[in-house]
Amino acid sequence: MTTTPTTSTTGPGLAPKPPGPQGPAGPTESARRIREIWVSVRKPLFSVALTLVLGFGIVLLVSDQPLHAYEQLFVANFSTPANFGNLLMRSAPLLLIALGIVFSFRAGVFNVGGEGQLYVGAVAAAATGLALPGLPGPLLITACVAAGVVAGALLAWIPAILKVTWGVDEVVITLMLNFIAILFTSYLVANPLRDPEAYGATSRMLPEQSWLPAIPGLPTGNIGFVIALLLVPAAWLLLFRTVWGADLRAAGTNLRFAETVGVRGRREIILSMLLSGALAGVAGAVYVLGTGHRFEQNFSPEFGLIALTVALLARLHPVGVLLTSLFYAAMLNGAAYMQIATNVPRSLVSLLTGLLVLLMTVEVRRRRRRGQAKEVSA
Amino acid sequence: MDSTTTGAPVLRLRGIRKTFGPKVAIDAMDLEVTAGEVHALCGENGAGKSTLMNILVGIHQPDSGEITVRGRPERIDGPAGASRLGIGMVHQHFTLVPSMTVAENIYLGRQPRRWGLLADRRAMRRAAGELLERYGFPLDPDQKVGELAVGQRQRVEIVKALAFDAEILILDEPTAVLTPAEVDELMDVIAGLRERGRTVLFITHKLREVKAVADRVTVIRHGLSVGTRDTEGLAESEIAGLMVGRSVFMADRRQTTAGAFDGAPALLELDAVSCENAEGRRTLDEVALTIRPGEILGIAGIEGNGQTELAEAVTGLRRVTGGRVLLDGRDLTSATPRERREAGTAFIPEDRLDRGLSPEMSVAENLGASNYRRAGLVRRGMVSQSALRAYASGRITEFDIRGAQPDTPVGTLSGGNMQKVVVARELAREPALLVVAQPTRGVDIGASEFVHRQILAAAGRGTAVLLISSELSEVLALSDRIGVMLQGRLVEVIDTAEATETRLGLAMSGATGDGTGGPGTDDAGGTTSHAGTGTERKAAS
Amino acid sequence: MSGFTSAVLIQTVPVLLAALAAMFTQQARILNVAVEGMMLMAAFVAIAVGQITGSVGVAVLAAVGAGVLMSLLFGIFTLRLNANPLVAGLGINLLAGGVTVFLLERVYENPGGLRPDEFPELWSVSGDWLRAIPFVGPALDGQSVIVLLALALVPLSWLLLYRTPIGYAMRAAGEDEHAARAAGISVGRARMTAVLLSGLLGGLAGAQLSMAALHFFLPDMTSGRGFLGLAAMLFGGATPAGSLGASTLFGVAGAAGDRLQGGAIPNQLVLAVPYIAAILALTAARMGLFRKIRSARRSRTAQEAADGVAV
Amino acid sequence: GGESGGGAKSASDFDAAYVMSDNLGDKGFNDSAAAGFKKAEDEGVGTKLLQASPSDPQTWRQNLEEVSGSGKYDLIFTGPGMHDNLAAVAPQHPDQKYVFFDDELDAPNVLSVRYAQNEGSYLAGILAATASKDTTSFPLSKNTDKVGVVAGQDLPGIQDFIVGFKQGVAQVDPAMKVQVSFVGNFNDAQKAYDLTKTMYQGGTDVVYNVSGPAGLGILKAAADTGHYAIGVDSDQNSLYPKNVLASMLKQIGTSVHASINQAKDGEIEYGKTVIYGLDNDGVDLVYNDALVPDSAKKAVSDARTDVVDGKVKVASVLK
Ligand SMILES: Nc1ncnc2c1ncn2[C@@H]1O[C@H](COP(=O)(O)OP(=O)(O)OP(=O)(O)O)[C@@H](O)[C@H]1O
Ligand SMILES: Nc1ncnc2c1ncn2[C@@H]1O[C@H](COP(=O)(O)OP(=O)(O)OP(=O)(O)O)[C@@H](O)[C@H]1O
Ligand SMILES: [Mg+2]
Ligand SMILES: [Mg+2]
Repeated sequence: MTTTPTTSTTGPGLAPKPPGPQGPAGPTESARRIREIWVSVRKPLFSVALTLVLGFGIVLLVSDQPLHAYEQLFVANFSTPANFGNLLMRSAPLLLIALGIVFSFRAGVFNVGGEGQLYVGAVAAAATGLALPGLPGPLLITACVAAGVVAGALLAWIPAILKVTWGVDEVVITLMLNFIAILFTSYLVANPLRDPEAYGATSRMLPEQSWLPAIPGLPTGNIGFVIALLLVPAAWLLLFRTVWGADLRAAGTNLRFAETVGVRGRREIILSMLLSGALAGVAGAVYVLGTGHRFEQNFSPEFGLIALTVALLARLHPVGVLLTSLFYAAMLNGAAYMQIATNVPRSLVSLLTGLLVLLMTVEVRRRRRRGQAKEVSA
Repeated sequence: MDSTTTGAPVLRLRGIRKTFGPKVAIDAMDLEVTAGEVHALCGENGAGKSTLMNILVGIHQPDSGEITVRGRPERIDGPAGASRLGIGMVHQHFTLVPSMTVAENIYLGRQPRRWGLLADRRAMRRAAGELLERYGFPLDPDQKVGELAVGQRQRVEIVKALAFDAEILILDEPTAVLTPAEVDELMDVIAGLRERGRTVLFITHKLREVKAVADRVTVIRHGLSVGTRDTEGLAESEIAGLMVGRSVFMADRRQTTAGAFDGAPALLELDAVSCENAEGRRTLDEVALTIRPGEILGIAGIEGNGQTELAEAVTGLRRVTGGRVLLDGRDLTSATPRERREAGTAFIPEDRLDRGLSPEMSVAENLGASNYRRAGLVRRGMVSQSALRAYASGRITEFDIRGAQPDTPVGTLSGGNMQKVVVARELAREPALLVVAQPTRGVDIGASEFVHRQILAAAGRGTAVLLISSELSEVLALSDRIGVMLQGRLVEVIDTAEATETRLGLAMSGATGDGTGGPGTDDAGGTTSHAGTGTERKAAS
Repeated sequence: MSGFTSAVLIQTVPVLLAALAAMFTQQARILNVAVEGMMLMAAFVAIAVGQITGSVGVAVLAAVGAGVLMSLLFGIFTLRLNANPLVAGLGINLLAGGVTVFLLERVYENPGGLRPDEFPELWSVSGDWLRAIPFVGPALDGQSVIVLLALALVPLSWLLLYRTPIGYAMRAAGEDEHAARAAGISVGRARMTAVLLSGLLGGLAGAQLSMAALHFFLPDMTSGRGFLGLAAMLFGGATPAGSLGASTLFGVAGAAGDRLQGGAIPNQLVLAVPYIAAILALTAARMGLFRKIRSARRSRTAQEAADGVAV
Repeated sequence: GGESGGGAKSASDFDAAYVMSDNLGDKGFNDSAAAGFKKAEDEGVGTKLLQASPSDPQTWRQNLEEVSGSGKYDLIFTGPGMHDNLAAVAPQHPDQKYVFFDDELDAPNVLSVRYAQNEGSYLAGILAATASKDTTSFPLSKNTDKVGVVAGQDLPGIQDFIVGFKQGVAQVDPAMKVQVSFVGNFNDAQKAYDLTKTMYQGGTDVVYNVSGPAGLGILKAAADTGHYAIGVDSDQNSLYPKNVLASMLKQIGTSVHASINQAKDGEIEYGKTVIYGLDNDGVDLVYNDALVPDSAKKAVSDARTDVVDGKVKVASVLK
């Protein structure tokens, strides 16, 4: 490239000019997209493969039927419609919470409070369902989900407002709020919401019209997953195709820059957290309305934590979140089938999950390194 | 050591190559530095100067090539190794730890020890004190670096580099952040080092400095040396030509007749605007000024005298505690940055990585930020990606943003090209008011020239420009009128025709010659500027 | 009174050790949520090794070793493999939970825990000199060596951090990576040292938890103490004295909470007291700091902190 | 645990599965059940124990569906927390037989088995109060008129222990105070230890452990401070023989073993509920004979007789 003197002294126009020499043309454009996608998925794929290989090594050590065990881990999920439905139901909360996390992380807020937001969302949905038993189904479902949204968003609002007002570290606040939210919901379920008939710590059963209908053909899967699925393209559009999304990401990467170009950074941070909490709240509501039909005290096997890794493994991309949450769900449910069919102990699964989480993150920062990426811990 | 015969190369580089992924930062670089000389390095932004110097101190490892120090081939594997070879460096961006003291910073990474385990702080303090004294720097070894002014920090950097008898001292753009007075002092320091027999490698974009202090100059272009010359008898334009491969237009003085804007209605009007910091100290003190459409008002001043606050007060990034900001007659005093931008304000901030850009986001998104709707990139509520890419490509071509594709993360561009992205974005708004702070800091002459042209062109289209620069030549070259900031006050506003560097320099320092200003500066400022301030006050009220 | 002081002390020490652990990494600019996992692993190893060897010293050393090993893993992932410290830390915690239960199940055939019939008593310290210390003296009497060690570690880690070359290196690596590198400090090594130190302290915390009073291990027995330590450290401004102060505050909140039990306040809310205290304390600390930052001269890092970009 | 590794049905002539809502190793409910299965396994029954995370209801359901659908098992056992799941799954497999522990479900193919932990706890309360008052027989007591319970979580099943215990204490001395503290979970033994110590420091004579695994911390605190405690779930008397007065047991293993044998012989009446209480030795208090003198045993056994004879009705929080 030779240097040519710039002669333009006229002001740059605002209308988009025809693409310059390096402008994209039809076929190269799609090739570029494909390459881009490949580049973005190959490292996570490598992590997954690595985890599976390591996991297999461990299964090899502890099981006399390692192949059978591993087959169960994946194949059993698809062997019957019921199992497939279970898979979808397992991924729904992960998907919803992780989508929310994508928004908060993209806005530069490290919301680790998915678990707590999930719990308050679930308890609010349950309380609403119990308080308004007379409402017709669609209305009641809407009210319950709305309650979950509000509760989750409110809980997320606390760290957001503390962060923008005084710069209080949101990681610790959201972690602490998880403990508080779980204790608070356990108080509710042991007292005002308690089902006196039940032997466990559960709320009363929600009226039947509030139960989410099943997906046709999948007796164990309900439309909660469909809701989550529809939110994927919506989140993608919002994040990558709207001005608001661009503003949010600007605030997340450089708040002072965002402020300078007129982005209302604080507002975007709060909004992203509200959205994040709301989605976790929806996950709680979907669980209550779709799976539990009541609030159970210990209903979450740390969905919030797993969703965090789902979001990061997906490189904070909604489409990636969909794939990753399905993968995790397959792992978690497959582990149960593995336990049923073989003598591989259940604890191996938590071990593998930890390993997976660790290995997955290896790639996450790679992309953040370009430019002066601010570290999470900064 | 000091008595090395001149002419013997103390440092020789042969065929140095360094790539960052696909990017070739240094191609095949040769360089020879003679013992005891001051050797300047010039080149466009991104030419590879800093990278080369970082190789010399072992921060980067070259992909290939040979480094010879005092005739012996060496592998430099880190700053400690470089220090052993007598090479010290003052980086382009300061490498000091603000929470530590001057002494602690000087001995960071190589503290003298006590009982093998503890750092011997007393020894550090004493030795630092001696060093500071030896080089004549009046600094307190116990002061926290974070509390020092920029010029003082740089001295700490220099002492740090020299602390271990560095024979070769590398200074990477040391003058970019200094005031004219500080630059002069630095030149003296460099001359003093040469007298002590040190070799100095000195990177700068300012050709005047090359002429002033260097014995020889090497020009780098695209990672290659394009030649080394004696500065004796060398014309600045010749260096510039070597750097950019063409002759450059050096903005001189703006040719506007005095009073050309008299009588025109003010576009921007500040009415006794004040800002306070949390301690209640006024950082901006009843500043009154007006700028008319097409007019460029330059603000000169030593950094830290309220220029940043002024820019931020005008753009809404800082809350004002008194006075009014009027744009085209509209009171915007309590408007948010967003509202002010919508009202026609554009802002090129002083620190592009801080406020100007989001390094991780793509060039296209940095160009698009705040312009999406304006530039017609939003279709049915969505940002059209093809339109955005086309728009970005257009700006890249038009502003000659080197090394950029629409998808390139902005953070990987060189400083000058980053600056062009900011300028392109802000000018695309066709602003009524353009606030520009330090537009060419660290920017090479080619790019500086370009940015200057753009600012002039904007003014030509009727934009009112508030230009803040600590670079007197820049202010003089572009402004119609020039104001001087001192301790938060606008102490003097004069027509450019009446301005000279000396006069401005005096006003900037409060006419006492004391860079930090003293209690008596108000009176002194008044004596040199009563006419200017008087008219300005009148115009404002 | 002494009963209360001693209850506070017992509740403070694991949190304090966790806080000090997180402090070293924080000074090197790594948010360490993995302390919880380091503690858990150490707690397990302490009991397992103590059972086999019957030696307190070996058990403590092994626990510390286990903590260091976990931290090494954390360090490798975050520092060498560029993993996000937040997620890698949570991954370490999951892994520690998984590995301990897995071992309990495979090796001890009892996933519920490990309780040796015989377990050596952790050395305790007592004496007139100890009782003579004002206020805390009586409470200190008869406490485990780890309790005393933890208190001694407050000034010791101050010394390490602020008075030794390695401390300077860690702080420089945390505050300005480029400056550290330019000063010839190996940033990676400095950070790794900080991480390993945190493993050491986390290991001690775990040993204290399982060895001091209980003499057995249960899955998840750390129950969030690592996280509380993290909060205490942040509240204490990542300094040794601050960490001590904040941990003590949480210890007081915990001990006071224990005394509130059985009263009119629902037990779940009483149990939330330390977490609520942590949030309030952190907020209060930031409010104070915020005021200080705003009044400080405008420096870029300070501004970032005020904007909440950096911790 | 005894696992037959998914072998075909032909491997044994009777196969039983236990779908848990928790892990083994709780030294309580599940371990006790597992002991029953082990005994059955030694007698040639094929068994499969399915553990699950205590906070993962979806896996519990999944496991129940999977074993119900497999058709491999003659009898499927399941327990606490499984009510809704069993209510949904059992009707879909009308030919599959189930035993449902510690809860009740009205379904034709389900036998419900309940344990009267309130009755066992009632005896524990009698013993605790007696021990507190009788300082000569119980030298560690100080007749403070205070006893306590340290419980895991505030759950209905746990409250059932507490009401029974309180009633037993009140039976001995209505003026005696019963202090109740909660750990918040069943794992934090250190917290249990701290809470118990606090109680003893506040003058409590005897503490009843209702904290599952974390309860080991309660017993340790008793040993460290020289006080009395009462164990639970398994025979914990030998853990700290100088301090643990007795342990309250739910004989789940016995009932498992009995159910399997009855099922083999076709004697189970599905659709019914069996209550294991004091009258049929489903719950019991086992003494630490070295600590509990006959006089105290007498007081307890009198109380037991009253309950068995129906003279005293022990309250329950469960329906
Ligand atoms: N993890 C992923 N899984 C599936 N598709 C992906 C993934 N990451 C990116 N893509 C696809 O690649 C394309 C490019 O991504 P896009 O530019 O929208 O976001 P990005 O590059 O991930 O975000 P950023 O703005 O942070 O660079 C998208 O159209 C998206 O569909
Ligand atoms: N760490 C890095 N990763 C990728 N590219 C880099 C890195 N460091 C420098 N570069 C690239 O190498 C080239 C040379 O950069 P260098 O900093 O040496 O330029 P320079 O001559 O010092 O420019 P300036 O005058 O702006 O300081 C630039 O294109 C820059 O973008
Ligand atoms: Mg440079
Ligand atoms: Mg530069």
